[in-house]
Amino acid sequence: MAEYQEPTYAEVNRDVLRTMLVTGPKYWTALGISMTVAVVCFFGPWFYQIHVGVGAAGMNRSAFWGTYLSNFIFWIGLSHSGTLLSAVLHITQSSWRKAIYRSAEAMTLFSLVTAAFFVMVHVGRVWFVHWNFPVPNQMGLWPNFRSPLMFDVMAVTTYLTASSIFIYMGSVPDFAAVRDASTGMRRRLYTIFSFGWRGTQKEWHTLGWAYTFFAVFVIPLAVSVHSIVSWDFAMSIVPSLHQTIFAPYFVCGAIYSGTAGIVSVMFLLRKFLGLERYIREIHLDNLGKLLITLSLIWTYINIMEVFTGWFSGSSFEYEAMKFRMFGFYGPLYWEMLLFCALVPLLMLFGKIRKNWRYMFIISILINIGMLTERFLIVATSQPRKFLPDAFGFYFPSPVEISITVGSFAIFTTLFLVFVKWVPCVSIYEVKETLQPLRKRAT
Amino acid sequence: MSVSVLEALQPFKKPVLLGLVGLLGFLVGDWANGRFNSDSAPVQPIEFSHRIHASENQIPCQYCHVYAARTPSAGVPSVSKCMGCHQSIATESPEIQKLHGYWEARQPIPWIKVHDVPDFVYFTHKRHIKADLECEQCHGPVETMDRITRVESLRMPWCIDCHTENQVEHGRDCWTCHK
Amino acid sequence: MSTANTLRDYLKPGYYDEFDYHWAMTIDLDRCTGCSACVVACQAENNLPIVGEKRFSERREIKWLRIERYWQGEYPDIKLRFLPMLCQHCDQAPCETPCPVAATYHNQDGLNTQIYNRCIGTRTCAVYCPYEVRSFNWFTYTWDEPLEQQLNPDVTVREKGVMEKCTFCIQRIRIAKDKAKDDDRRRVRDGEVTPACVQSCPTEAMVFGDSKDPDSKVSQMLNNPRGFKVLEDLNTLPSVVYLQKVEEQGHGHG
Amino acid sequence: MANISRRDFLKFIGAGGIGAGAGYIYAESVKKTVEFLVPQVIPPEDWSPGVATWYNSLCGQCPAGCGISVRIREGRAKKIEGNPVHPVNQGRLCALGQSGLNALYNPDRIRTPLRLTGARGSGEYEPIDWDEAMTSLGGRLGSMKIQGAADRIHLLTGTVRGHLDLLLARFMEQLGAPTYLQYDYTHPHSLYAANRMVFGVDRLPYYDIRNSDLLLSFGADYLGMWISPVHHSLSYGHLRQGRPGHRGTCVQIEPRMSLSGASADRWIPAPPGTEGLLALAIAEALVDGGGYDGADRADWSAALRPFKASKLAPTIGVDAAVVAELTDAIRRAEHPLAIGGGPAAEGSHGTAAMTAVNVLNHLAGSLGRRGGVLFGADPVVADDWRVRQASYARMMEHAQIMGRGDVDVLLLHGTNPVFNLPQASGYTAALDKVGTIVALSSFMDDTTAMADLILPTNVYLESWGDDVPEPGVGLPLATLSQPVVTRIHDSRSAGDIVLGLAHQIGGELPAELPWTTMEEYIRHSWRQIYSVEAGGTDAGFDEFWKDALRSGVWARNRAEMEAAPTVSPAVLAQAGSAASEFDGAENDYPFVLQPMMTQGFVDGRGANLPWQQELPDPLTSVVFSTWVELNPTTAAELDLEEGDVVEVSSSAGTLAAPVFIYQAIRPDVVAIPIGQGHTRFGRFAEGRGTNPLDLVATVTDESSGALATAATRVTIRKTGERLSLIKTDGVSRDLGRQILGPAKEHA
Amino acid sequence: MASNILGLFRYEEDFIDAAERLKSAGYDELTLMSPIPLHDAEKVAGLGKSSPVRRFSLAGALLGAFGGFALATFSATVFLLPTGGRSIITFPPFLVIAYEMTILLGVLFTLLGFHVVSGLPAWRDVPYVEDTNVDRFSVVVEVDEKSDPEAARRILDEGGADEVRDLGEY
Repeated sequence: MAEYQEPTYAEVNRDVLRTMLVTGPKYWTALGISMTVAVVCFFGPWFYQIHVGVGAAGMNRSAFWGTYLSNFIFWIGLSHSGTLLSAVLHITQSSWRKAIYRSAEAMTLFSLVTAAFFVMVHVGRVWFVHWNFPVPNQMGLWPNFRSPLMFDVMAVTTYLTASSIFIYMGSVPDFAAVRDASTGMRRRLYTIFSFGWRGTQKEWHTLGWAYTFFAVFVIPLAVSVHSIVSWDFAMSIVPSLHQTIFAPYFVCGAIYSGTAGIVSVMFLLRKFLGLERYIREIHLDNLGKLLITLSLIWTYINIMEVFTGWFSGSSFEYEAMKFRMFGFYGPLYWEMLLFCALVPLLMLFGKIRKNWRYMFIISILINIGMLTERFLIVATSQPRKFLPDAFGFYFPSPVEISITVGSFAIFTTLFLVFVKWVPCVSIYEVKETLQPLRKRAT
Repeated sequence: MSVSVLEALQPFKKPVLLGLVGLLGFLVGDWANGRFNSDSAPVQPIEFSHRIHASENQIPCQYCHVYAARTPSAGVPSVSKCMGCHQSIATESPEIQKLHGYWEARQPIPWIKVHDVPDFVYFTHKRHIKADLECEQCHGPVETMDRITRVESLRMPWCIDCHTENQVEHGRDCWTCHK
Repeated sequence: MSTANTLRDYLKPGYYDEFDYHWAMTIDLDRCTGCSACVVACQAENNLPIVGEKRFSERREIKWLRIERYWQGEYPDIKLRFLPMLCQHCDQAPCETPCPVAATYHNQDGLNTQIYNRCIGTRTCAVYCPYEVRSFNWFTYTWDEPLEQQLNPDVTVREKGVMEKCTFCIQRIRIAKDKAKDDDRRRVRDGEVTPACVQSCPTEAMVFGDSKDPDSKVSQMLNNPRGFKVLEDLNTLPSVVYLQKVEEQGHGHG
Repeated sequence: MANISRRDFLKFIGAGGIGAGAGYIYAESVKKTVEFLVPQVIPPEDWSPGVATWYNSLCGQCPAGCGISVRIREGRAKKIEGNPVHPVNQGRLCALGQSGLNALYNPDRIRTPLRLTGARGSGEYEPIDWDEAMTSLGGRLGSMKIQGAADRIHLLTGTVRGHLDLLLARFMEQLGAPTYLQYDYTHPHSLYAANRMVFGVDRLPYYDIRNSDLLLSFGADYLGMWISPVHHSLSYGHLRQGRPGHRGTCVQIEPRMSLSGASADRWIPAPPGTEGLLALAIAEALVDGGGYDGADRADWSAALRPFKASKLAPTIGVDAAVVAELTDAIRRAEHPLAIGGGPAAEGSHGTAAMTAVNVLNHLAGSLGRRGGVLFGADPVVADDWRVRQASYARMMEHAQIMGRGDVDVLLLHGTNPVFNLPQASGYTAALDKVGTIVALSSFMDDTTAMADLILPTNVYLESWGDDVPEPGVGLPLATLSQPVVTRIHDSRSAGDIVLGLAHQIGGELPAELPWTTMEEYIRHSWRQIYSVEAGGTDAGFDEFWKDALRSGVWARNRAEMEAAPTVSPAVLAQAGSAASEFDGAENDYPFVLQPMMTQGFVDGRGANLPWQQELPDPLTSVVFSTWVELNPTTAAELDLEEGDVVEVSSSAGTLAAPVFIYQAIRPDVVAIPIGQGHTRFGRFAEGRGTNPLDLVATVTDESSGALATAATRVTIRKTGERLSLIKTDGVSRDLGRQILGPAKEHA
Repeated sequence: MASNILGLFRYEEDFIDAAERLKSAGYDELTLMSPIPLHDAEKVAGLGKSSPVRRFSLAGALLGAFGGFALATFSATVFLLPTGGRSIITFPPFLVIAYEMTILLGVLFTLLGFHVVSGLPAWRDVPYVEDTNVDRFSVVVEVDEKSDPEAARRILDEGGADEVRDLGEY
């Protein structure tokens, strides 16, 4: 890119607010399509499933869990770097975060919402799903807090609350900016959203502190969330799932896919909202480096998993592993390794790392790989449990596949709505990174 | 321009109030249904009065509900049992005429169940009577009712409370009452 | 009882000092011929649905008790061994802990029980169960009239989205206890309770009873040197003990 | 808000109203559906709600004659278990017996008399009422009787024993119709023939498996389908673990591992049709090795000389060493016992093979001895039903008569020849020539579907009757069958129908069959049993009757055994060659077909029971279908995998079915289960699988007239289609996981 | 009667200086508004290194930790449903619950803290000019009878304010 002309404060406001206040037909078509897909592919099949029973999905004896759960993990995973990354970088005060963290956090929020949907799609009697929450009821019955699934309920709820507060508080000053730039009903709304923010020193000071505390809370939370998700599997004694390495494996995988997700989102925002001046190579470069590191860790853990499995020499581990690597789903396994272990190595080359198009493709491939990984974890472990006579097989049904597709539409819809309601780049923090206004040295 | 939140909230006052009124209405409606159209006292095929039988004629419960003490279900008296008395007694009353109708047609009387527990509940009258419970404790003052009415909820918490008070052995174990 | 004691109880692994009864079963593989009478007995007693050919092909049959087959050797010197597999009623059941709504738990009879109407169908228990003896109602199944007349009123009919499993015919245990109470007995007599499968077994391979009663038939069978537990290494402490098949040595096939 | 404008006020009213409406509707919608509490009109005295009562009766699912006890609640049958006091099954019951409920409550029961309206076999019937049915049929029979054309009336039933059989016999006799046949696929004709030949008794002896310590089974699947499986299972359990420190041994000789084979200590896949020879070879070795020291030892060794193991080895595919081992085993055993049946008895020389087995028993000294073969006293009810049991040959004669059009009325009851006789027999075609076919049947099965008039019968759980199991337990006993539920459809028991007809027809019949109901008849007959037992008096019969009803069975408490008959070596010559001959040349038809009865469906009669359809086959775990069993090596040669549809053809016919690779079957044998492939038999059985009997060529065993079902050669062709078999098994190897118990170091 | 005088600055330094001068001149009812957080300005506004928010966070965290464990323990003991041979009160899983609750309540209390400390939401109207949220720094001085409005205006002017406005009373 040619030499870079830093925007002025006013320009920042203008450019960013434009993305919210000016809406073209492209946006509406996009929104329309994604909403239709969400309804047709997700909610339609889901209601059908509720009507006939979970049998509408392809699960069966020995494979009681299927794509619903693997997608749940995937979306939780995707949620994983937004808030976490933002928090970590806030604590370490690395300035390159400021342009991208808002949309990254939004990603977190919406993948969490999508994940929550999958929990409801998964259970057999969704109309009783509220029994999962510790609410006083006339039966005097409470959930079973010894269950890894309850850990999940608690963790995900906390995560959802924490990250939504995190993103909201971060945007308060920008809501004020929107308020000032708008009139009528929108102005009233944003007055409320921004709590009547003025930018007094007291407000800045308190916000700064509160925000830091949120960050401090969110980091251990994010780590715990995916560890807990991994425990849903690791706490079972099912061969190839019952492993100590699972928590770090999942956390790493989660951040990995999340970061890749950020790259994809950055690319799209930059392209369609004209934010070239704010989302820049430096971000891409840093994210690229992060991705390489994560992919190496991820690869290492995968190798270790296979190695230990093979080394144990137990029939249980061995059969499961054989099925995963060379069974019906063998090709998927190798595809996963290709996309998540080999392709990312390309980013070692600065050229590729700094090229938006390449990076976009790579990040998409990585997430396809991760989606596969989650699917394999579910689909290849249960059919190879303890009693060979009960060995089975699992293949997702059309309903499952359609719902999986639909989930992406839900995510997109939410994100599209988001960009029109919240400035997807943090105005005041970008300003912070700019040269402060000084008297022109004559 | 103002930054006051209260000012901004002004136009939302009315919709919110409307919503609240609606909610209030909902609660009223729900209550009204329970109050005026409750299923706790359905109209039976024959206007049988427990008051007359149990109170005025002092017939003990288990004279008609013979199985209560020895089987899970108390059992309603068979038509022949009713006829046992009503061959001669109050034969001209229209309700008894209905009874005769059933008897001549050799048809059972389709009583509507008032005290009904779900299929997944295992309840046995025998154990409760052997534990010296009075019928009234669950069925209420039947001898005062002209039309039999459900007075207790017969819901799980109600069962549990009683089991807890009386320290029933394993009274809070799920499989004591579920099947 | 004082709070201190209560607390002590609450902190005790397994909670129970001892069960009132500890229902246990032994299955003598040397008697078992794999005739599957037990399978039908179970289906008849516990209202297991008739799922139909399609569901079977989808591996969604509902069987609380199944016969597993294991071949040993190669033709002509080959053996076929049967293993009746039902809920092992583990004292350290992997399936109980993960239920978020506590729909499955361990009761004071040492039974691993499932409360159908509490189940929300996360199916975690089935995934965690190493014996794969839990069956899930993928659909609501119906009985063609008048087949529904054979349904056992002592056992509820499960709806879609509910997990179900062997209960050691808890309804029979319940009736036996009820009877015991009626004739003022503190405990059920040995042999008073027999689950449907045990009752039907034509070779008397299955024995059921209270392992806490040292004189009960099952207690004696439990001492049999041939006894073993399936997947014992998992330390699930099953209540079902199998007696190993006696293999005659000395001649292969001529 | 002091000043509310009128519009606002209306708005609030509206909101409140809508809310209230919603609330009311909500409350209404969550209400429970109304349930009714329906009292009895007149309560039966032995009845109380929520409490089960047990009634003892007789199992009618197969001819084994087990006693059952049925759990009744609120007048409905809930569960069938074995009758604990019944000597045959002692409280136990097989899968099929327990599925009796499916028969009783089967949705495809025939619910009213039906008259054919369309062409025969079209299945177009119109419901008629009983009077019409009875008068028309009765009139028809009566007029034929008067015209003296009664011999053109044939009666064909399944195995019917006890007094119903006598009733039918008497009815036909009075009608002047000589032909009353029973056809039951499971009836072991060659075994009977062999016993007649060797022991001179026309009755099955009691095989005392329970007390034997070496059980040599030549093809007899005694745990699966042979004579009385439940009783044998009980005995087996005792033989294995019933005697502390003393475990009996089982050896199974059969080309395809049956249930009994799986449980045996040793399974010897002798070539099909040579089991008899093997038995003789063992006998020879026994005599030769001095295991037998009767007076006629010399004659025996002379008679057995041609069967020296060393000579026979190539034919019988079992080398001399094994024969020697088995012989030693017999010699060492205290109570050796040999039994024969299954494929061994279904060869072209089945009778000879069974003779050989009997001879072996004789030489091993097992006759008339505890743990051997026991000969019981005469049964308490005349048992000439056996005479009526029609072998294949006799069925063919009967078919010829029909084919000639010399049968005007054919009465059918509880048998399904259209399904159980091979197509090659041409029975179905002959059936079509019959004037009027009247079926007394509960279900629309393949044969009933040919009928012109269908009289729906009660299933056994709704009927009065009795039975004398054969051979039972070696002591005279009779089982009583009583209705355990009031009949649920407009059906009648066969007995009642016959009695009804007798009264319709009139003449001397009402006098000869004076009873109005089956109940009355049974009661009367049992009075006779009682008076015989009580020495001529019927005082105290009522007590006896009450007991009988309560216990469901009566048995003479003293078992007198008859002496073992003497066996002469002459029988061997008489029986002729024990080696089976096959239909079809070996090089055109390389495989031997073995149609096997599975204990789920027996001969196909269980196929309409959903529980049986959903019961994984004990040996293969396959459900809902017919499969072709092949040895792994054979499959490899033909490059076949499980699920490949193959075309199996014999000289008689062809069928297509998916392959199942069965580990324990001879490479030169193809086994196909009987039971599926019904054209008509209700929703659970129809259009499912194929019937292997259509492949069977019409080879008969001269000396018994039985159809040699295991004497057909077939060839196999891969069609290229695939059809995934529905089965519950995943991987049937334990993959070194020691699931069947800790590995023991082998001695 | 009190009134508010606003000075609007283009440059950060001017803004800071003006603020400091006003303070030294004895005007202590100052409101300093800026589009971005400014540490120097915060100092002028007399805000120290730390903030009372953290007390809320701590309180929330502690409450969460104990509350979480308490909740788990309580609900386990309402209905005794022993599972998997574990004890009724089982530490490892309950600690996980406690952990999550710690964070949940921690976050919520921090939020509460923010509102309490910052005085937001601003229910009633307060002096504000929109430019401050774009690229202007503004000082609002509240002057009453005692203090001299002119002096304040003067300080602002000299301080280099682009514009000095009288916002009147609030």
